[in-house]
Amino acid sequence: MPDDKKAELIVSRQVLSIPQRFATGPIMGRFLAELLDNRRIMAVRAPGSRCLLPPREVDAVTMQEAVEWVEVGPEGTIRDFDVVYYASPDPLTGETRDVPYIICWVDLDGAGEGAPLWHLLDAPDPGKVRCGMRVRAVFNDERCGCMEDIRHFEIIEET
Amino acid sequence: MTSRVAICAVAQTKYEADKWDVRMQGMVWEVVKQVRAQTGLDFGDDGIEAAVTVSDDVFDARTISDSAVTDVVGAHFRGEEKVASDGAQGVYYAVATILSGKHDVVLLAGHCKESQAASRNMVTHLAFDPFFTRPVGLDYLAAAALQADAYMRKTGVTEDQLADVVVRSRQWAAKNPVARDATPLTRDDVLASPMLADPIRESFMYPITDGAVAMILASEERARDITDRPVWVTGLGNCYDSFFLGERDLAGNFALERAAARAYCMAGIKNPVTAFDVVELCDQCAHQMPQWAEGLGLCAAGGGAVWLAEGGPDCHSVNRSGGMLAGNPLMLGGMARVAEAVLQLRGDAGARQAQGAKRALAHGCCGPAGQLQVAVVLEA
Amino acid sequence: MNHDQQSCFVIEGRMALPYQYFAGAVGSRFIVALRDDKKILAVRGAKNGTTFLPPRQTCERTFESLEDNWVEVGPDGTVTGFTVIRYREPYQPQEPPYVLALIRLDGADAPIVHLVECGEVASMRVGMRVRAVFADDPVDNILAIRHFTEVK
Amino acid sequence: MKRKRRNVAVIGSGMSHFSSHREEVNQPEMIHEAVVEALDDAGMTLDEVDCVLHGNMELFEMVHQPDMWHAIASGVWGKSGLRLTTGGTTGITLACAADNLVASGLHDVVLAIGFEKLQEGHTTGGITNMADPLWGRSIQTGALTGTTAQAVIDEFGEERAKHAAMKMRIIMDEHAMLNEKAHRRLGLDRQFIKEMADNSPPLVGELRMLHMCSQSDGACAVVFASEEKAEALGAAPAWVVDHETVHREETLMFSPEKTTMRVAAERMFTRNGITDPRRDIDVFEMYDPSAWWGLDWLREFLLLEGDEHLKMVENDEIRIDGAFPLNPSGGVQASNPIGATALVRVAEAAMQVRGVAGGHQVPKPVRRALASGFGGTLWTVLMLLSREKPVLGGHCDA
Repeated sequence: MPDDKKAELIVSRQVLSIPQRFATGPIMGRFLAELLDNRRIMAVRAPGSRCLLPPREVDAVTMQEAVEWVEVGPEGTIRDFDVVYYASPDPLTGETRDVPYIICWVDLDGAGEGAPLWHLLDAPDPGKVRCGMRVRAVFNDERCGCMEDIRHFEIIEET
Repeated sequence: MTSRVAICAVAQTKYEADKWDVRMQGMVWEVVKQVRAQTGLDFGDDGIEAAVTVSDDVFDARTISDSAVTDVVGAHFRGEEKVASDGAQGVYYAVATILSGKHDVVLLAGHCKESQAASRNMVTHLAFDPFFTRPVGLDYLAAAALQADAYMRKTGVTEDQLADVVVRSRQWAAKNPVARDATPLTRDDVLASPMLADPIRESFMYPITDGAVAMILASEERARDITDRPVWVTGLGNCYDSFFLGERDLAGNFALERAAARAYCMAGIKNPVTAFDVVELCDQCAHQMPQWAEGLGLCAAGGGAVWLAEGGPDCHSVNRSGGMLAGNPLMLGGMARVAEAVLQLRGDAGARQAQGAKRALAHGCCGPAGQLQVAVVLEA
Repeated sequence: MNHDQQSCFVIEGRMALPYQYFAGAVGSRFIVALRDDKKILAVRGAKNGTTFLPPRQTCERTFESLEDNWVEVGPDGTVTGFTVIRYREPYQPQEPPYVLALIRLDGADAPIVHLVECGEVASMRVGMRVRAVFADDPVDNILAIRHFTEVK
Repeated sequence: MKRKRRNVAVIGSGMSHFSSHREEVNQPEMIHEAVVEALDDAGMTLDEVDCVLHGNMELFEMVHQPDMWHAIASGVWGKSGLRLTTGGTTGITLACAADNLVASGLHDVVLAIGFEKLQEGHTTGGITNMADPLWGRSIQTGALTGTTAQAVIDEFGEERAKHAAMKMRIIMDEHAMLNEKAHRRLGLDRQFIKEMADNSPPLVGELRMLHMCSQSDGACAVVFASEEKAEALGAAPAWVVDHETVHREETLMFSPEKTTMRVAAERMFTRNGITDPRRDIDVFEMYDPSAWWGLDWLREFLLLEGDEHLKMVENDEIRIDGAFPLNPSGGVQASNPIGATALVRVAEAAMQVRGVAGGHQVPKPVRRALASGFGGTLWTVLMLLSREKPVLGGHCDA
């Protein structure tokens, strides 16, 4: 066998994709329906426990079912945030987002401190974002019953 | 084994074609709640100390799919280790964590939602290597078809016999409240079902299924406090065969014979033909009922056709649950077998109860055409 | 589950990510020979003379190194088993129905899985002698053999 | 451990060549490199192995149940085996499982194999897939976050924090330069700490490219054996004293009082009579995915308060020749084949105990070594190894 052929190393490049049907179950289902129908952010909690947001079936700390619904937000306080400079593909769409963008953890009013909501923050100057800033959820006009029905959070300008 | 491990509680969801109204977390929580209720155990050093979970990232479309269920298996600030293989392997590992002395009480919880992916075949296709076996379109169904072809040619098992295996599965499934598919079928119905991959017809193949299983396992010392009807795991064995289908004896039982031999050696079983009151084997496909029966030593190697003809499945009380053919998700095939064996040994099997069952054999398998085989011996 | 199904729904989505697989030096040598020279190469172990196809670096049982002892096998072989694929999936190499067979190439110890083009699938039988038909366009995997066809 | 039934020892380990590019091998071939080296190191043949454990993350390479394909070179044919995966902790979960399986009496010799061929997939995309598809997957950015950096900066001031993180990074690189197996050996120069901290491209917040772990292809294999088997082989093994797994709930958002790192360390130290970890442990192989996390977690794992951990870095205490050597291998910042990474920590800790770490052997005597794994939603697994054989039943709670 000629040597030049030995050198070729074969690679197979492909996008692997499997269509999925993700069930919401009753709890996430109600959370998403409230975003869709009422622009309301709803958390759940087990009796006497912290809020869970996004809502989940069970409070991992108490191992009790989260059965009480609590309306929270749409305003809240930035607990933490990240300014992202690294572009990566969204594995649900394969699309890559423009950078920089900001992701934030928001303690929504009424949710207490155990359940910051994880979302995007729209701020004109990432350098001026600080923990503790007040923010508000901005809903899309066209909604589909998904987390992205909240387009992002925006900073409430101090007056 | 110098010491023994007991299964103290089991719970299964109803197996269904499409649990569209529940997340995987919800399925797991349903069975975790049940085993907690059965035992009265809470999580913590005096109760359930740690969890072993069973799931698969590709089926769940999720990296580290156990992170999705850490909450519902009580593993917040506790241990949780995921076996990404057939659920019988989860039993194997949970037993090891107790025999080692590391834990006394362990929760084992498995889930699989086959309906979530567009097709199960798209998932199992990805088990094949990218250059030699994926391009020709192999998946576990095609692999099972090549195995069935080899097995039927070698042993003379007929299509009618396989149809009867399916008919029998449905008859038993009608007595199992959690079975996915208990619609009665006649031999003609089965033989009228469309051919998927010769010689496998649609009704020869286990149906797409969603479900979850949970168990609580405990050391001998603790088991007595938890339940007055412990079921002891007295033998365990597993074994891998080669990957490339052409390099295996597809009609044989290289891995299963070794897995069973290990389990029987541990349990002190000399003659498997007479050793078991109940047998649950993982018949993902109808031909595997006689094939695995050979591998488990219920009949002679190559004797599957005769075994079927002589009523072997009834003589050995095989798959009174309806078996895998009645519908369990792939990842939980062996775990559901163990669960059913436990119900039988506890006398909780209702209309399908094998009277006075004292010793059971449960079998699990995994990979293309059963590349990995697991055998578990359980005793009342 | 005992709950209000009215709140439940299903969201259509997908799991999609890019991948790039490497055949490795041994696999690449096999694929390049198949693609460019229409030769089927296997590796032969020194310990017991087993000829491995697909070729590989090592024997899974003895761990002996195999990569240096290349031998040509085929292009003819014998069908040792087969199935007719009649269900449809997007990753399949051709429209069903088609024959997927175990084919032991002359000179190799164990069969590989590949496609057989035999006109009517009903004419398939074990023991059939078949010959590799190579792809016209360059293909960088086992489908550089497009399929096998009966040797009359 | 309550009453471990049998003693278990690490008697050998092996690693494949680590690199961002392994085009010349396929997945099983890369694994085989590690397995062969581990068996050689243990002085045994494949025939003596009873059971082979396998772990990685399926979505990184998108191979379903890869233990099946990998059987062509992992050595599992005809043997018992088990596949376990727990995210980044997978490698050390395999080590815990190997310990359990040998201690249980089910097997005498267990070979644990962790691997990842990250070049074959999209690592950040693969990690992002761990978030729930209904709420987190469109927001998460793999394992990249700058919040720890910001917290350290807020606590200790920008100048000191940035200097300490980059100093940590440089010490790891100095160690990697001593370890021929390490993937990234950059030769970073201490005199340019400030320039590097300011000029490395930012990924997320103050987490910069240089702070972050590498993306590696590689496999690691470790041989665990029963006491009888280990002693028959003669060489001094590294005994597994104890291990502790602390996972936590699905979300990353809830901040409990203590980290899993601190909780795992407290439990491990209490059970094993370790009152001053810096004195009682001779070397620590930490799963440090970034210099910021490594810096912050040093305080957690060693149960320190205040700025003690910063001082350890500033004073070079964590250097290989310092009072508390951290990651003499170069750590995860140097090499990170994710499914193997936490097993590499165990392998490296065991090599230090066995005195076979070669160019990166800690110069002082190593009696006890600690290894950590990180994964999931900030999960921790710890394993403690010792030169002295543990007394069975001698590590009871109470």
